[in-house]
Amino acid sequence: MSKEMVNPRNAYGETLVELGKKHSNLVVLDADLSKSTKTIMFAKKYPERFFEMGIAEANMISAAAGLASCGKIPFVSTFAVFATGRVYDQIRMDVAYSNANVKIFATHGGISVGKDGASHQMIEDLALMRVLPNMTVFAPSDATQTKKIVQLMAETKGPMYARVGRADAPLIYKTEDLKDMKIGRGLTVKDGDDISIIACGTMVNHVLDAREKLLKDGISARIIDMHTIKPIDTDLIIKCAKETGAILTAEEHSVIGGLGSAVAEILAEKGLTCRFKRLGVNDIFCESGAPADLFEKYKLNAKHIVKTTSALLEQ
Amino acid sequence: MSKEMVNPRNAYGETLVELGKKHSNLVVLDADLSKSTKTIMFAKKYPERFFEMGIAEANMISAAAGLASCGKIPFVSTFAVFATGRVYDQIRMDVAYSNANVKIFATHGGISVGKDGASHQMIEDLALMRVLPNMTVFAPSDATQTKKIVQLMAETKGPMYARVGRADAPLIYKTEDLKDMKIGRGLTVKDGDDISIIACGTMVNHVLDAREKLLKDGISARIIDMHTIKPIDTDLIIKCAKETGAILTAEEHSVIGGLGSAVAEILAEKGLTCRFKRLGVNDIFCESGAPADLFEKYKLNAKHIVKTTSALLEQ
Amino acid sequence: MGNRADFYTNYFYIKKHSGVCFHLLINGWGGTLKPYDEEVIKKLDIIAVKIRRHVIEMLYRAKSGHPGGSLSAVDAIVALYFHHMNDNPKKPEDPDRDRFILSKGHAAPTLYAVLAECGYFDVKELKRLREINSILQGHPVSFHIPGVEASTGSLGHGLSFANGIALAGKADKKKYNVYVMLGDGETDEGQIWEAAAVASHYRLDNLTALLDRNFLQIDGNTEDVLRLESVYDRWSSFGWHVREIDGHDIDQILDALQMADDHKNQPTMIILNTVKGKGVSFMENNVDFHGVPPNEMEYKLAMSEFDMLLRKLEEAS
Amino acid sequence: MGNRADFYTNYFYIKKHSGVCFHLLINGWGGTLKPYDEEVIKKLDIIAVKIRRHVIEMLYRAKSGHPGGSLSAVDAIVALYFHHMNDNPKKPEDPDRDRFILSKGHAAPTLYAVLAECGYFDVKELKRLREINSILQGHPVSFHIPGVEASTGSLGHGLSFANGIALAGKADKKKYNVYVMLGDGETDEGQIWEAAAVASHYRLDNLTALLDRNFLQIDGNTEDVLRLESVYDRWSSFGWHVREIDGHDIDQILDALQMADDHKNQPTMIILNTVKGKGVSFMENNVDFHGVPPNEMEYKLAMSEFDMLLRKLEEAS
Ligand SMILES: Cc1ncc(C[n+]2csc(CCOP(=O)(O)OP(=O)(O)O)c2C)c(N)n1
Ligand SMILES: Cc1ncc(C[n+]2csc(CCOP(=O)(O)OP(=O)(O)O)c2C)c(N)n1
Ligand SMILES: [Mg+2]
Ligand SMILES: [Mg+2]
Repeated sequence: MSKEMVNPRNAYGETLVELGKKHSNLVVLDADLSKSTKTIMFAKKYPERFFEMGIAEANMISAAAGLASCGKIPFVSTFAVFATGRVYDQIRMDVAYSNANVKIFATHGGISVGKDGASHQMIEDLALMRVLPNMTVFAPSDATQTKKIVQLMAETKGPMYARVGRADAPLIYKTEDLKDMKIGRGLTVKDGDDISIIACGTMVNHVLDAREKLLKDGISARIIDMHTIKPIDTDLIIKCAKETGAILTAEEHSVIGGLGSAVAEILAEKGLTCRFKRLGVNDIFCESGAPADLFEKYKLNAKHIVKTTSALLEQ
Repeated sequence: MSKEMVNPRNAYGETLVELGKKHSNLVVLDADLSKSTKTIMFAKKYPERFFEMGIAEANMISAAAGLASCGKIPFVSTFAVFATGRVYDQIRMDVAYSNANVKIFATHGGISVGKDGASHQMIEDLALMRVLPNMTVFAPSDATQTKKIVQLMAETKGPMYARVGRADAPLIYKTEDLKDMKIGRGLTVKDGDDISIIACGTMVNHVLDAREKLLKDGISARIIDMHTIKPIDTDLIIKCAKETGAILTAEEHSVIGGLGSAVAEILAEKGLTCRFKRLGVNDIFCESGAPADLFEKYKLNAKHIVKTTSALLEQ
Repeated sequence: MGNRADFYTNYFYIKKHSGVCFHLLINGWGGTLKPYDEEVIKKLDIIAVKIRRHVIEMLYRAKSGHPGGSLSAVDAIVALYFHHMNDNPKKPEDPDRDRFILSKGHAAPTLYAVLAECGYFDVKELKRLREINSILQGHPVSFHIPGVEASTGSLGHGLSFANGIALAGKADKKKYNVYVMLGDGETDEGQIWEAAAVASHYRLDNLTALLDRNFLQIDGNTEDVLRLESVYDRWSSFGWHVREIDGHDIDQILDALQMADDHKNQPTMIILNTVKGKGVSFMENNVDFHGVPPNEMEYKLAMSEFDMLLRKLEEAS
Repeated sequence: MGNRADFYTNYFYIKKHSGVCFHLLINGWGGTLKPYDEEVIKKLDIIAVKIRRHVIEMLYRAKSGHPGGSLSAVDAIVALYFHHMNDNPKKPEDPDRDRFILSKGHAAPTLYAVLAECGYFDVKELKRLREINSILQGHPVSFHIPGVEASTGSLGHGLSFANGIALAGKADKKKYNVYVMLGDGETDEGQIWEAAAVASHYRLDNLTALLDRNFLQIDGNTEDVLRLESVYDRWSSFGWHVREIDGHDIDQILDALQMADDHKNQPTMIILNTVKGKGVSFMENNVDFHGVPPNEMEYKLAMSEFDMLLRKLEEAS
């Protein structure tokens, strides 16, 4: 039953190349990381539409906004930590405030970056991008969804941010599964009655694993892939709360400010009685290590999702 | 009954001067805004311990961390928008991750900045600083509390951020009122049974005004001054939820990621049934205008606090 | 002149052949003149005074804003919009237009006054600078002020934004030029040097930067706050073609702009030696007027100075 | 040598008077020598090979990390810690210590190997680079790796941090010096130029920067990615005293460091002309080894090259 492993970064690179053919105004910018972000695929195919900007991320973002003002669709890539925190003010002014058609696609989000250590493990990007007015925020869960989201980004106007991890990830979807996928509408990947586990990005795969284990304990978990963190799918969250009475959020991100916070805001304001817990990085900088070791130590793997779910349901 | 108006920025400048006398290792850095942030008072008194860093905020933050590594207590000041978003990566690496004893004191937070417009109205700083591990986050509500918090910042180790507004603000406290004030412990400014209004910074004054009006409608509102946004006073929030059954948060900040989110996270996870609403800037960039006009248009003044409270209690 | 279409046809015809904005022509600055002749310069000088007058009126009315850096920037922006640039207020989205980016966004009043006088929007709007519900935000916003290309106000972004436009122009083989004005204090920002390197790396000769070298920022003289000299050497060392001129001499400005357009393979930096607060005696070189609007007395004094100057210029022409 | 205190007393005595780290002495590099003489250089050359060997072993074991930029940085860091700097592994918090900041944090293995060999922590720790629960993080972290002054890894911060230390030194009238190593690609970052301006403005002559000028970053040659030349002119134009040397010639490095310490009123930039991947034939000038660790075959090849080199050096000495 082991799933095919595909790297979402490769899906990004490939999709850029496809979209480049379709949209002659699509351009790509990178800050000396094109081999890692996979924008190199586009650079090779369309060198005249690829702009190497050097290790100067702030300038890259503002320049992308300038390109957008000339009708280009700029995709800007670097690691998540440099694509958000390093350039927050540039995104704020030139992209969000100006409502510019700039697409920021970040790789190496979360702690599965692994051995480079906490300096490179971005666990705050969803929070940073979510607080910006006008910004759409994605965290695709596999290569198929990455492709879909990159297409949506290219073909929908407005400031957008997406992040994927560094590692290969099991394929969750086939292309046709996502035919009708829409921005801001979460996907119910598996149904269930006892709890809804709302996850995004790399964590969708882990919660799917956890679901299998939970089934053995007689717990049926609904799995929601909340690929769009902003605008969040309020209706779906309310539905989950009402129908399952318990919600666990799971993200490779701080428990503060990201998916978990977004769900908490809705639950609290709608006054829904629903057991609730946020699973994520507990407001600490993690460390170097193999991703699996980190997921064990920082309690993000299927085993810990199972534990947390059981504990929540016993409350 | 009109209260004395004092500018919290002046309180900051004066307190720096006092602390400068007490702590010979206290140093101050500014980025070409010393007249506005009031660090100029310190600069005049202790020129050899004041570092003008030019319009180069990123360098200023990292340099402050270098100073801290030599045993200095650096206070770093500029406008909130440049003190956080412009330098997020520098704060992340050199201050938060490194657990450096750097104190960032920002002025001109929120929309009461007024006429300079949305580019200068920082409504995301609390969210940005709250998502950083190791960071303590303050929003003092008046000049007296500003002074207290600046003292606490100087005399407590660790990375800290505080923001005040640009405008004069009514005095809420006398010095002795805050004798026992502690980091991370909210203050119950007024008691009440029907609802708890948890506010921070500039909004405490507005919710106090609203309380007067609410009393006339027979609504008794408890007013909490949540001067420390992180670590947040979880116990007090739970107590309020249990005792008043309704909570309104009020902040001169986006409803996303700041005080309102922090309270929502707790309410949702503790499974407390409590009517709840976040009052703040509703995820938009505002605009130029006189502060009072902006508070009216963007629904932050006492009138709107009253309306929102009544609506919440009628739910 | 009849309808609006005619208005703009004429406007452009006259602008390109006279260096004088049609809008101002119908307000009394008539006459068709050859470019670069003395009359053109004088007319532009007169327009500059008119813009300065707007600026002071706007700031006085708004009771907030930045007089010093608005006034030092006037002559170059006037030279650009009223003579040099190829833009069309009727088609602010024209893909072939020349662009101007005001990176030092706090000089917005100057940009707004120029845009209004060129016809991008009604001059009456100027009265509502910084008011609630006005289009004229305290700092420029691209998406809702006609003619404004980039949202600025956070210093240090504009050259990067201009890079993006220049890169797009090269990619699309467009003939437009991009002009961007920087504050001297603004060049403390590292992002400026990232952008300087990128512009030179990509040989963006369709890009011209103008440095408002007024030697003041907020906390004092640029050389005391954070030494910039030699500005000339800094920009050359980053691969730029650099020229230094009197930033209040329209003749020199027009000349430098043309030279910049003609220069190939490198972006050009025009260092404008300027006086902060230029045109209002008591604001000149006075750091206190960086961000403080005139009070009533100061306002009146400034107006009388402008009146005198205008009279002098008009007599001479 | 007896107890630990003696160990360090001797260590420092010998270090200052021989340019050779005591820790290495007891491992077989004995002899007390006069500074700057040929023997010192040779000993340091030998240490450099030993550090390179550590680096490759660490990266091979960790199966991740950055060989290219770690290897190009070795000689300068060896010269600093094993001869030039006034530091004390026993007192890593000594307020009077000289400081070294590795701004290009991805060269961490070199820094770690040097710190370990100097006695800041057990050499055995090197085996656990990048493992979970190890002190040796992928990039340097100040608060929990002994001897590491600043947390780096996000490029462009280190010179600013060093500015802070240099400012503190001036304020406190301390005699220490601060050394900071930058990558050449790293100087694309605008923050570097903010820091360059501040260091020169405050005349931080207690600050010396070393530029690892290996002409490569990740996406290719620095001049193709984002042209840097003339590096010399850039730093001079920002008010720095600049010297350019062979970054693998210990003699030149020691000389330049001394000259930098002696130079007054300006910070000094030492441009180290280096070879990325230096010391491992197939890694030299090979951009593919920026961030890819050696596989088994490559590891063995590198080790045999180091063995040969060591033999040659030891025979000569
Ligand atoms: C990033 C940023 N930091 C600080 C400010 C606050 N600020 C506004 S104007 C100014 C001084 C600008 O000086 P200069 O660039 O020389 O402008 P000019 O003299 O032409 O007014 C400062 C520090 C800002 N707007 N943006
Ligand atoms: C702010 C930032 N952007 C991007 C990176 C990713 N990165 C790591 S090393 C590197 C290239 C560095 O090149 P250079 O400074 O020349 O180092 P060296 O050649 O000495 O390895 C890049 C882009 C980073 N670490 N930090
Ligand atoms: Mg200036
Ligand atoms: Mg290099």
